[in-house]
Amino acid sequence: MAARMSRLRGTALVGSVCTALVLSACGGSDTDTEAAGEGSGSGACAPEDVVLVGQVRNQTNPYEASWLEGGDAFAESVGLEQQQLTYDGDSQQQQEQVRQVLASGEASCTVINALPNGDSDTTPIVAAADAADAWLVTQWNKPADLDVTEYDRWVAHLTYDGVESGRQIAEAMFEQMGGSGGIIALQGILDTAAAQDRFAGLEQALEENPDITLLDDQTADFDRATALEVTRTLLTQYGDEVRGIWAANDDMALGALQALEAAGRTDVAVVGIDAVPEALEAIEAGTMTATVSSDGPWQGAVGLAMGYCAATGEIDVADIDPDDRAFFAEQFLIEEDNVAEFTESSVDVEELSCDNLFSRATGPIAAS
Amino acid sequence: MDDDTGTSTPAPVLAVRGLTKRYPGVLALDGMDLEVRPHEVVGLIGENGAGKSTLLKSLVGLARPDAGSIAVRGETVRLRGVAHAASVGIGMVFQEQSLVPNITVAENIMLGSEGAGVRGGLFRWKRMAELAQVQLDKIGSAVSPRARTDSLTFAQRQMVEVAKVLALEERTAHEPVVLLDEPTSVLERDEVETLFAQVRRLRERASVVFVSHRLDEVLEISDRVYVLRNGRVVAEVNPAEVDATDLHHLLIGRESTHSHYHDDAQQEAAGEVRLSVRDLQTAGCDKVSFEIHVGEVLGVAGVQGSGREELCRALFGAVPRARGQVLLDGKRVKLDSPRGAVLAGIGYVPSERRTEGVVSAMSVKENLSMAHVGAVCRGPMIDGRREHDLVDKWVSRLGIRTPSGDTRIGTLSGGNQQKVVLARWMISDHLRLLILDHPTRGLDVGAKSEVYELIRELAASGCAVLLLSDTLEEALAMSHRVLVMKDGQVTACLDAPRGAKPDPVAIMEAMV
Amino acid sequence: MAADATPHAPPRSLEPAPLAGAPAPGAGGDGDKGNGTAASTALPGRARVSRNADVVQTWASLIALGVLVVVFAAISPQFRTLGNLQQIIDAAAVLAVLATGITFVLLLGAIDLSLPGVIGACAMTVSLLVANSRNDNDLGLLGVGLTIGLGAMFGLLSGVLSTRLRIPTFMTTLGMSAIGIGIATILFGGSRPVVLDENLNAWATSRIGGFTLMSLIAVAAVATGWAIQRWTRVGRYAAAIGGGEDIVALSGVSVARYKALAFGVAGAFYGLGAVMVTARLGSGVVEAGAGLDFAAITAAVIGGTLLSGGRGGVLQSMIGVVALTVLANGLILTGVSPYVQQAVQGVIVVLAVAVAVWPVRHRLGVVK
Amino acid sequence: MTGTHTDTATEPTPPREDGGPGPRAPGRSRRDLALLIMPTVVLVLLLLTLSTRNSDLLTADGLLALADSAAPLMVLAIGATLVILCGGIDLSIAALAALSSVLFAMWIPSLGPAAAVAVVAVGGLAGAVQGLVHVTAKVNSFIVTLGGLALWSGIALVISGARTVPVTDIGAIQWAFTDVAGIPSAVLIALAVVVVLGAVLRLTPAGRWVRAVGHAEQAARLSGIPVGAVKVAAFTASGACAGLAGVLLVARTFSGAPTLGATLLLPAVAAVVVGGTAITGGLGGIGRTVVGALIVIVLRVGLSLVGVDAGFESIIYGVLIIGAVALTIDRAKLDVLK
Repeated sequence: MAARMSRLRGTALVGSVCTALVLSACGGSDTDTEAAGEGSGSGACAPEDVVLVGQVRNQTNPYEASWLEGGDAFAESVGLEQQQLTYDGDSQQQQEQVRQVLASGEASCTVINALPNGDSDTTPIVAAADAADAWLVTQWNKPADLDVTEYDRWVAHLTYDGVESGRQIAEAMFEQMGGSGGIIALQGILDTAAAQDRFAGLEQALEENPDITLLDDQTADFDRATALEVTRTLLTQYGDEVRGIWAANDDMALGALQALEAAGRTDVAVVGIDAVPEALEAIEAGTMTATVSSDGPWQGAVGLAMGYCAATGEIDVADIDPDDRAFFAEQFLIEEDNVAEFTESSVDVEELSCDNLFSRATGPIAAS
Repeated sequence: MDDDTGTSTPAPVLAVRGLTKRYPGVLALDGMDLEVRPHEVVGLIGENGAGKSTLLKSLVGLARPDAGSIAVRGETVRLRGVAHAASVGIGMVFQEQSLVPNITVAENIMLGSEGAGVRGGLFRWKRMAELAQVQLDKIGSAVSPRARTDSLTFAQRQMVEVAKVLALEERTAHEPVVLLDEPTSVLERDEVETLFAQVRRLRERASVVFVSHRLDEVLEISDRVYVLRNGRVVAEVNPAEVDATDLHHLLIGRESTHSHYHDDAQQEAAGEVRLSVRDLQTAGCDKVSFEIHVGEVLGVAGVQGSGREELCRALFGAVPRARGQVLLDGKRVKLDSPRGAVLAGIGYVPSERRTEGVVSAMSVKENLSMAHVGAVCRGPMIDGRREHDLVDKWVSRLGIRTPSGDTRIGTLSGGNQQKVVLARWMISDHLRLLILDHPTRGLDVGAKSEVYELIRELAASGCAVLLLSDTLEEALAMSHRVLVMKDGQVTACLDAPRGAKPDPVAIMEAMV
Repeated sequence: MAADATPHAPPRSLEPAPLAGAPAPGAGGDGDKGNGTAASTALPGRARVSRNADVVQTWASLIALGVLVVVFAAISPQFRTLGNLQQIIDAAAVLAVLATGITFVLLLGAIDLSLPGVIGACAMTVSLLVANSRNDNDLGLLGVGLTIGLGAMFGLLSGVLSTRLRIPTFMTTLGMSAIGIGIATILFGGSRPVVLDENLNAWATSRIGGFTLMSLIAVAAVATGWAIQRWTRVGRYAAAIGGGEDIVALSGVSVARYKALAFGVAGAFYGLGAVMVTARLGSGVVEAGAGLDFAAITAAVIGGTLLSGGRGGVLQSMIGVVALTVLANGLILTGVSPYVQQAVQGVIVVLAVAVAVWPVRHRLGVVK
Repeated sequence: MTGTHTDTATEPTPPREDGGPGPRAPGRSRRDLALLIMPTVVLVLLLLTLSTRNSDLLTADGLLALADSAAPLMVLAIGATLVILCGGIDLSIAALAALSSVLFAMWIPSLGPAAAVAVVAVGGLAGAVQGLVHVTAKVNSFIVTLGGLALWSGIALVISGARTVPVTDIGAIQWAFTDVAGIPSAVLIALAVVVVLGAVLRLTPAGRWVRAVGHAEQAARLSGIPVGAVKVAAFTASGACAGLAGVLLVARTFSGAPTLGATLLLPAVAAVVVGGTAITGGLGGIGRTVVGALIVIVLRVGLSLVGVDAGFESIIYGVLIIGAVALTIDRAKLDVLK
């Protein structure tokens, strides 16, 4: 019977989504819209009853591993344990895990801090969490038309401004290149918002710097080995014309660095995004020009903290500034002169008190 | 080693005493006793199920007897496998040739016991070739040890197989015992002659056990013959003193030869032309033309490479790019797929029964209704009851020995499998032409006779039959007319009415 | 899956099963028409066909490769450069080593999907054994040797499990891949070990005669693989087992042992491949082997190594490796959109095999 | 069968004339039964074991959620089963499902719910193309469908502009994610596929044609079975199943994406084999695949829920999948294992 209940809630969600989209095809379900409002934006869970769940793709890359570490650190600070879920970059598995976590029916004290695999995966996660009354924080990926403020228990969605990151590193690279020359761009997995936004940032920067030519852009799937192969081929094609390599993440930038090393080139500026330890080392060593930090440990911790504070009633979701429900978090351009500040990255649990959760918000996510 | 080759019964190299082997439901060997003496060829005959295969398997360690003993040169051995059997000097040429096609002749001969051909873990190809050449020389084969095995003819491969078994000699320091399991069953006559010449040479350096369904061959080559029935030796005969008819009696207790082919049942064929073939052209078949009449059995004779197998397959649409005009009851038949042929009323019993005839993993029932499943369907659905009845009817009509229609066909004997394949076509109401490609290959005498009877019945019912036979004798006995092919062309067509069969010699001349 | 022999085929009849649909003995294929002498009429067609098919397939693969090269060379001037030749050979190095290994498995008629796991585990192992950023190990070449040994152990385990438990290699190796990834994940432990061993890094960077050390190592490895295939029991028996497993068993050869050994040899090559990937990427990457399983199999098959076993070999597989590498390289150089590259690659792979098979397709009886 | 597996036909334990019960070994049927229920036993054991660590698994909700999760995988695996029964393999299913998800999301605005039909048809067409290439050009199905994998995902990337395509009209896909009498509709859809295809295979000649082609293609061809058509039909059905799986995927993510479901390929094949269908063709069936799909889902989801570390989770998955296959396949009927 509980299953039936949760199914009904699912239907309710659909109703609300439909309403939000102002679509006529949803006839007959308007009564359900009321039902969605019943949930409360403030929980009354005893702190020890809260279940903390952190979900990322895998533990085999430094960034996401540090995410989970941050989550663990927070959980420890409140005397709980984080349930770690990894879905191996597999959307289906992510959905299945969420379903099973929530299948118990009584999930009103469950907090999920999730990294959806792609934009399209966020919708069902939100739906499932809402149906089970679980507290949810999502990061990075969200379809633009999905509005956090329509939900009581989807505390927040936070991400980094990909356009901004793409532009910042591009400008740092152009500066290093002296404002002119040819560059190549390594794109991420094409159907992700991150890849597209970051590339859009590069394009903005290119418009402002007409002396820079984009020789070629290829996808390297956010993958180091692929980036290596693609870079080598492009280096063959364009040879000395290549003065800069813009990569949509650090892994690809590092792959490009390997290719440059193999080709014996030291005159090429390379930039990436994510601030993974190896990239920081490369910046310290001067082989890489710049990266942008997205603070993994903080993300892992703050998501749980938001859910925890809401579940225990210390904050009321309804009271959160709507601009903070879906926000861009602060990010830092890391270059040789400031890299030392970032090499020792860990989460400061003190920063995560319930009244300080949104201090890193730099503004609402602009509707695209 | 053993000088005593006189007639005073020298000590046997191989002695089998009271060998018993029980498979679930069947007593395959029931206290078998026999012996093999140095330098003799021992013939082994028996119907399917008489225990020949199980005996041979026991002798090379592939079957573990439940009771009894095997003694090699006086010492009792418990054979653990082919390699172990080889180490005591027993080697076998398998009925299904056991050569790996994609490696060289030398490798095949030395497979598993490369000896000096491998040093330090590395193959020494020159040495391998030399060692293999030694074996090939023993039987006077001109095959190159470096040739890839699948580039050889069937007969050449059979020789390589013998050479492989002879390699035992060097390993055991004894003269080996060579078991030949049906070595002639798929050879044409000239190849059989070559093989026999080699067996006679082989006798100089080994003992041979020769197993065959062809009684005349067993009589021709053997020094002594054991007749097996129901897992026992029922007779030991001297080939000089008996003929094939006597052996038939011993084997099954039935009258054979003439009644064997059911000559009396040969009826006159009706006048109308059933199948008319004009200028059929395909790989191996050059502008072949002929006709078959209603109720007629047309035999096709020819040596290997004469194109008769290709002819059969082309008529059934199983060969790509066949051209020519084929009229069945006056209507044009397209030669593009077996499916089309079946729908036109043609049936085909392939020679490779186990890989092409039956789906051995499926049931008797499913195999039987496979080609004409429409006959047991109601609408698009299979009608289980109707199928069950139909299968029951044909199982009893053809005397197929099977526990039930749901039994896996692979567990039946060859003869029973073949009857199911025949029944597959006979259940059709509109079967107009049945092509039989070596339908009795590998069957025992009794099963053969039953197949002949079925062919006669089919012809009597008006179906036209195109028959490719293992032996010329069979073709002559069964057919109304015999088409002779050579190098892809028809060279002769002889009438063979009942009681006035043509002389095989004339046909042989047209064949080669 | 890839078996030509039906599961219930009787002890292999003399004719190779894949060609059983060809005309019965005596039927020459096209090739026999010209030389229809008395001697050749007696030759069983099927046997000759299979030999012809081998040769035809090899030539057809070479021609398909030639066509690719000519087309790309005509379109792209960069493709024609010496630098690009070096780049192609360099890029082919890892795949060449992996394809050499998997050829042994394919010769058996088995399949191996364990590459991603084995390579992941070996990549992590070697990066933790040589001088690295995570621990104090500095085993140098010994570490490389140990890693190759680990790869061999993985392969042996796959082989032993398949033969002892009598389960299809498809599943054993699929499971083994998961196990390898698991081990790699544990070894990864949250931070990526950067390779500091200069000698290993030199594999990717130092050049001899214009070619990287790595491509020379790959050539040596392929030559070794070819020698193993030609002169050792493992190699010869692998081919023989693929040609007729039951026959080999009847000859007293321990099929299970040589199957396991063939898997072991393959595993050793994967181990070496993992070392090369690591040298190229400069650090231990868990996902270093992602997608390489299908790439290696495709390369082998394009070259004419049939999945049914017994045919092809290390050198034939190399044709496929070069073809695949040329394709990837040429598509980038000729400016094919990254979106379309994947689709084009798929079509060309099928076309290449279809072209190779086309002349003999009528004589291929059963293709699975 | 129970004896040496080399004696296939000549003189293996033939029934005698006075045969009585014949050669059916006494233990045979019991063994067959064991093989039949083994996948289910494995499934139950896995569930019981995992539920000791996470009791939510064995509740009605937990089980329904499992079944719901398994639905797309199950539909994919059922299609793959048909091709595998024919002796081939279809590696394109997951990519085709992804392409279908994109098409479905794109077509909903113009076609409404009928887009599902169109998408299934396109999936079937794509499968048929692969089947035709395989049959006419005689290219190994592994290669054809590997090429298909690249081609379909490439097309999906191009037509979607490499973006996620949101479904704007949720009402048009509601049928695929509501529930009927407490049972998720996706589960019912999967069951309907099982029932329909199962009936076709069991009640019409199609089933034995497929098995005959898988067991002994040459013998099947020479009995007049339209082998080419059977294979093309199997690929078509597999493609259509992939199309339907794409629809189900859209229904749970409310959008289509060119990589959606792309990771389901190996789990789907694993589901087929773990269920006990022989990868060499001929043996097995759809019912087995249903159980196989549930086993795979339990392994994939269940393991991550009982709180095992990611590394060990992967290792345990590997070990269990090998173990499950070792328990469920029927070795006696496979002469040569590849």
